[in-house]
Amino acid sequence: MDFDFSDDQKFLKGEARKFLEARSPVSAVRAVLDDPAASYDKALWKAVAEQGWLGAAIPEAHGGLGLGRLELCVIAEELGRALAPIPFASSVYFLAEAIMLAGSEAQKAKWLPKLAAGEVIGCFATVERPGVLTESQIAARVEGGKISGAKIPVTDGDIADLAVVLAKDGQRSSLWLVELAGAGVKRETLQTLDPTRGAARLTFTGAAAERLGEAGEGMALAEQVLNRAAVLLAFEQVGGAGRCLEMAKEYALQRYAFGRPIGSYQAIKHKLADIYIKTELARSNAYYGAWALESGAAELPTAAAAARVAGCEAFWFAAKESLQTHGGMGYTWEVDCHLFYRRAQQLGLVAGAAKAWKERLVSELERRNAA
Amino acid sequence: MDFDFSDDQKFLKGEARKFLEARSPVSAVRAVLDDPAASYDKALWKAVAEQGWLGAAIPEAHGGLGLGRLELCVIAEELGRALAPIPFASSVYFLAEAIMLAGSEAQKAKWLPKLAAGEVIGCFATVERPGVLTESQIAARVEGGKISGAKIPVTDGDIADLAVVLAKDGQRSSLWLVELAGAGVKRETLQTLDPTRGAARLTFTGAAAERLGEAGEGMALAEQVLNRAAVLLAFEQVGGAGRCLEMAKEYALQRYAFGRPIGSYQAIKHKLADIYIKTELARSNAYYGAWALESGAAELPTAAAAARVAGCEAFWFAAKESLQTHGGMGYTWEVDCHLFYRRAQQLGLVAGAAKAWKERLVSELERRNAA
Amino acid sequence: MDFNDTPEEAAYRAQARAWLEANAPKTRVGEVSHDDAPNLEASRAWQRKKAEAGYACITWPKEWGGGGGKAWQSVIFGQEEAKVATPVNPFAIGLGMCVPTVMAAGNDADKQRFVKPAVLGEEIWCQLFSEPAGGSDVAAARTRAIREGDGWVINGQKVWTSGAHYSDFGLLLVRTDPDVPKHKGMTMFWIDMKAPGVEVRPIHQMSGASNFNEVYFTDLKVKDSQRVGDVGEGWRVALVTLMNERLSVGGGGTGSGHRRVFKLAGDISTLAGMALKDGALREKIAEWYVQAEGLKYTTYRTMTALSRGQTPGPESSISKIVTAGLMQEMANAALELEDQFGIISDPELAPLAGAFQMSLMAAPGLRIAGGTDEILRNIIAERVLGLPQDVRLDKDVAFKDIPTGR
Amino acid sequence: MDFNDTPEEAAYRAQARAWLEANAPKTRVGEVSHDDAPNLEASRAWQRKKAEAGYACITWPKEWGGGGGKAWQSVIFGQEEAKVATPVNPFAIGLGMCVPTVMAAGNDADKQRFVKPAVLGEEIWCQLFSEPAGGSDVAAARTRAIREGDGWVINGQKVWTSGAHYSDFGLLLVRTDPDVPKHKGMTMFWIDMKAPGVEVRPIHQMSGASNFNEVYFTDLKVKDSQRVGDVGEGWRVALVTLMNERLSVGGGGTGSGHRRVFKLAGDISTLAGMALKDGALREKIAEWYVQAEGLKYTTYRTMTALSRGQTPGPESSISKIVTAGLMQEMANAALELEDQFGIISDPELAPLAGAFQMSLMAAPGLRIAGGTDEILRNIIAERVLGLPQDVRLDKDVAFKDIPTGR
Repeated sequence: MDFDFSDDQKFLKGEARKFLEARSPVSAVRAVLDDPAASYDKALWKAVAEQGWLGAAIPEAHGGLGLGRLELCVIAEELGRALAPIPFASSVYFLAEAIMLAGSEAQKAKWLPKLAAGEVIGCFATVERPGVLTESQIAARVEGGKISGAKIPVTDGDIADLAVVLAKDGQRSSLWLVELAGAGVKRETLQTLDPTRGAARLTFTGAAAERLGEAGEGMALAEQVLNRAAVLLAFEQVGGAGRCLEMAKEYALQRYAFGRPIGSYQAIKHKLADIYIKTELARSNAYYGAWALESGAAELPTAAAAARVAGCEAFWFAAKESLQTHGGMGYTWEVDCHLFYRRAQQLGLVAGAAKAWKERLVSELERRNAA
Repeated sequence: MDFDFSDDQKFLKGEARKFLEARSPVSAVRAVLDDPAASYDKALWKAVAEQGWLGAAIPEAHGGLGLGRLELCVIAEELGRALAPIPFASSVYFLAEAIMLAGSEAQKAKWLPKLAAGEVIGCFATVERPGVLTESQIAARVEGGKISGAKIPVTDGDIADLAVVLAKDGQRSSLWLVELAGAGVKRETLQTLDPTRGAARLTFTGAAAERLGEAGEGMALAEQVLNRAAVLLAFEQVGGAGRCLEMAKEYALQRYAFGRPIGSYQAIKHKLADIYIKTELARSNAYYGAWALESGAAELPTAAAAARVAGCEAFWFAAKESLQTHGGMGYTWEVDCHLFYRRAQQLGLVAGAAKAWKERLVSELERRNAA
Repeated sequence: MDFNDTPEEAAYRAQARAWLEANAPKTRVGEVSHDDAPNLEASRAWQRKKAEAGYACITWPKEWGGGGGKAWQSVIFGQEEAKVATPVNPFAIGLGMCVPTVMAAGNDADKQRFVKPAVLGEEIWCQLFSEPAGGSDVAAARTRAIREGDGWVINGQKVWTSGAHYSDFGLLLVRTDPDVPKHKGMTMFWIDMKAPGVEVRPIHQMSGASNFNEVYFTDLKVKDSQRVGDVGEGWRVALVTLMNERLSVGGGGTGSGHRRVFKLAGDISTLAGMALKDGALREKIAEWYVQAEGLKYTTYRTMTALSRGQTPGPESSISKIVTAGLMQEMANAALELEDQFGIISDPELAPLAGAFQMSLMAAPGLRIAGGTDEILRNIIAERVLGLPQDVRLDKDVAFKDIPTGR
Repeated sequence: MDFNDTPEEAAYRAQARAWLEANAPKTRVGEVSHDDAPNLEASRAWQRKKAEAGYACITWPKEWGGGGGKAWQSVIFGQEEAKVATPVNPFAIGLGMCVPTVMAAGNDADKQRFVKPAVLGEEIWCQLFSEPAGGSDVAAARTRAIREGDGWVINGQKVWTSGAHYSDFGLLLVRTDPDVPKHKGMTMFWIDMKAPGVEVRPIHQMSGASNFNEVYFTDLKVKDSQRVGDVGEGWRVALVTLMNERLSVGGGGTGSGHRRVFKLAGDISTLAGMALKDGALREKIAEWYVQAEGLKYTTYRTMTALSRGQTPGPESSISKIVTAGLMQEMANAALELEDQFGIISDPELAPLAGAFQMSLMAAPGLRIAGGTDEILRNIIAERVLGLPQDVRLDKDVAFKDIPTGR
């Protein structure tokens, strides 16, 4: 039994925290929030690339560090904690994983080194309308290598160079790689709940599309990518929830009411204890997901769903109750609570809401019970 | 706007409370609980009949007091508060209501006076298996006026004289009146969570059955009876929840820990505030149900479902958290908390669980929105 | 028990409705905030019209400009007024809290001076109690008033002041003696919001809006005649004001929340099909409906007590805490239904014009404003259920010696 | 990160499994309670076998009868032992709490006298701390010990004592000086449970079972040599004992709860059809699963720390509070599925042999025993998060002057 990260991985985590505390303080996050033109922190993105984090799980042969997914998990937790305003998830959890999962040797050779170097920002474009994605709803089509249709919302679609797009050429959908600098691509930046993580509507009118993976396997491949991303996002959520708990605790210790720190009142103490409980449950589920991801276990669909459900619940609860603990101050723009409240929603929705993952989880359990 | 009970009705409520505090103290409830042979309090039943409560809503022409359902509501709240161990609901909310709803003049003339006088105990026998009752599941059949089949559980089936039974004679089911003293009736007392309200399995082997109401309308009629009963049961639930809150408050004031009454700790104060909130929401929904019941309004199905859902939630929450407030003492047989914990389940299940009523409620709302 | 008016009520309602149809302006004006400048003139004009017809401050005596009517009349008029388009009401705080305080504790000159102009909508008041270090603990006011000649000099800061930017006068709670226990060392004044030494700054909320202000006092000079009540009696005077506040914050339209979810669920799909057919959502809708209806009928119970000439019970104390929690829960659930699309807050693109994204960002404020969830539970536990106060370390010591962590 | 044993662990596991297969009795014996009399002999025999093979108290030094092994070995043996049928373990409290306390604070004679017989299962211990007036407030012990000659005379009552009816010895916390603050006036003794002056009465629980006792002391005479630790040091000694308790109460098999619901939902129908297809139930199952799995993997994290020779983090403190809440919630939801039938508790008739009816009646006890939900949240807030204690009125006054409401 060795159900924890190794000392090396824990060291990497410590280094990542120090690095992000220096390079991605909340002031930097606010800079992106307050500047309508900015949708990510370019300097941080460059620095993160120099750290090699973008390629942590990319094989050395393709310009990565050739470490494992576990290393990516500890980095993800710190990125979540720091609310890092960069297209890390879109580029690494979605695009790089999609290419490593389904890409041809040529595609891997072409794109992975650029991704590892931070020269390419990615995005994952599947959804076209409100509600859960189902194959029947996909209207985007590819004819003769040209794609038409619109995808909304696409996280980081406003800044991405390369998109993984879900579109049909026959009855069923496939995944496609689309270079967004090319002709036939229109991007419109969207107004969202979390301006520190930009999103756009991508409209394709005959843009060049190159198939990624088996024809007609688009939905299946997209789900496999989502399973991988869900585990990594769960670590970002655990990191964010942990930071909310710290902020609530710090405030509860220094804020006095009726002659006592509010942290000495049971209403606050028990609220924070509940945040701790949910965060630990989310952490343990995330660890299991990390194990399944790293070991390529058959349990990944269940493990990923459990990690996602627990992660969404923990971060949302921590964000809203940490804000509540801050009282009136927590509702002001100046105090950071709302940055976490916004990010909790962004992370909770970007790979599909917990509601849909609960259904996936139970279907998996049924399949297992049947087997 | 006159959305409250009249002074007369409030006076009746006060009298009912005094009466039950004298005639139905918890010691009397425990007497039924501790005696396996006893399934109700005969003396209390007789006294309640003498008060005229059984016939409160039965027309004077049929030996009742000819008051309204509102009077029944205030009595119900006090019965719930007192955990009265008598077959009041089975006889009054179910049997009497069923006969007043669907009975022929002859049936009304024959049974209502006896019910009002307490000479007949009733029961409502519809369910045959675990899960929500649906017409397809009904196996009980009537051929040539003889009924065969088994109903389980039947609250008060072990002591009832007359049962309303749901059974088929054609494709669809009808309601039937079956005298349980007659031949072809077997009763087996059941072991239940709340021994202060007995239940039995009734097995019919050719017992005489007389049709009650339109042929084939059994399910529809049963639902109308359930709507009426749900409102009255909601008042019992509000009464029970209110008493749980009182008990928790009394204990929290006299029990000291760490040199202070536990009622001065926010964990307890906020728990009790939550009980109060749920109880008030249940009370207001119950009042609306009372209005719909008394005025025969078309809104009754919605109002009854809302009253039931809120009543179940309030009593269950109040019972389990009042017990928790009592700590270790609350878990002992000697302290009364478990009597309310048991009754909360009994009232929460006897007319079908809240889960099913939520579905009914939303279906009604859909119908309304469509209209 | 019925929902119908008594003949008397019906007659009053008919009369009120007729008057409203004849007199109410036809267009509603946007909320008075820093974002969209107030359209105060329309509000003032409407208030004056009501006052002249006896429909402003209906329960107040005629000699003060009120309607000399009953509580149930004011309830009925309120219901009818809510049905027609009327300007926003920037007078609620003044007429609901400040002016009644002046009437209860002020001197005759002040009553003569202030009551009627307020009723007529000529002068707007704001309430200056909360402070940065205070929050839920209103009696911790640190804003200091020091005697100077026959007047006072005030320095300090107030916060969460609604309407300070368009108010003419303010009711100000200050500390006049830090050497006695906190509740004994305060005094109440009315101040001219336009006087030198008063600076109003908007508070930037997380929602982006600015419905509240910070108000700074720098050597603000006030006459002793501006004192409302005796020196050291400030807390007792403040309690008169606060009694009304929590009611006035109140609901906030969850009543329609579950209907909105219905609408959303009608044209959105889950993995299992149309959202409205999803059992989990259906159960939640039922639970929300029951709570919203419960609140509605709870207010009916309160109104019934009024129309019977009785004092309402404490049940209305549950309204805000339930409303705020429901608002946050429904908004989050609705976004889950919208799934990835839920992140879009642009009213042009988001379902129902982004109503749920908006309420998600507003809900945290509602859970805090006018008493946090936690303070309201304390109030229910102590004032309704009669449970003891928590241990107080701030009662029997000089205010200046109360621990503040600083 | 993996679930596989290290070679060292695998070797130990294989050896333990082989030994268990060769030696474990094949039939499990019912719980030791007042309802079904204990089958202590089987338990004693099994304990002796383990002790002789070094599998009892694996981490204890050999000279005390232990295995002289590592924490991870004891974890692995526990996992393997759980897989085979073994008698119930009435020694847990003695070996988990009482005897370690004697080893830490007792005199040499007592250590020589008591440790080995306990390890060998020859003598069973119970813990006598809680009192009727105490409950969560263990340090409020009122049971009084008064010096008499070279010994003490004890009068009072303890409550919630597991196993008192079959224990040979008890670890007893008493008040020796009511004139000093509560934590300073207590002393610890070991007592002979069969001595005159000790009376054990079963507690009748709401579930009908009796797993605990009240223990009454009437002029019980103990020698001063039975003292464990110094006079007045009782609380410090008790803390040694209590440190282990909350862990030992721990989980309680919710792990399988959601599977049971699965099974139930498979052959029950709702208004909408088969329960297992009901979206509301499916979401609940997912939420329960995630919590139960979360607890499972949390214990894996703890075990990993042990097998790495590190001290586990505080995460295990969440186990009981989550387990107890889940148990009550799942039981209630399952009864809702059974609908009217849910009231039937007869194992012959109720689905799954009445498992959910049973857990519904057991859950309130689990939410209270070994620390209520509320006390456990305090502990997490104070010991894990470092938040301040609530205001204490019972610390700096003589015990006899602490308010008790009587």
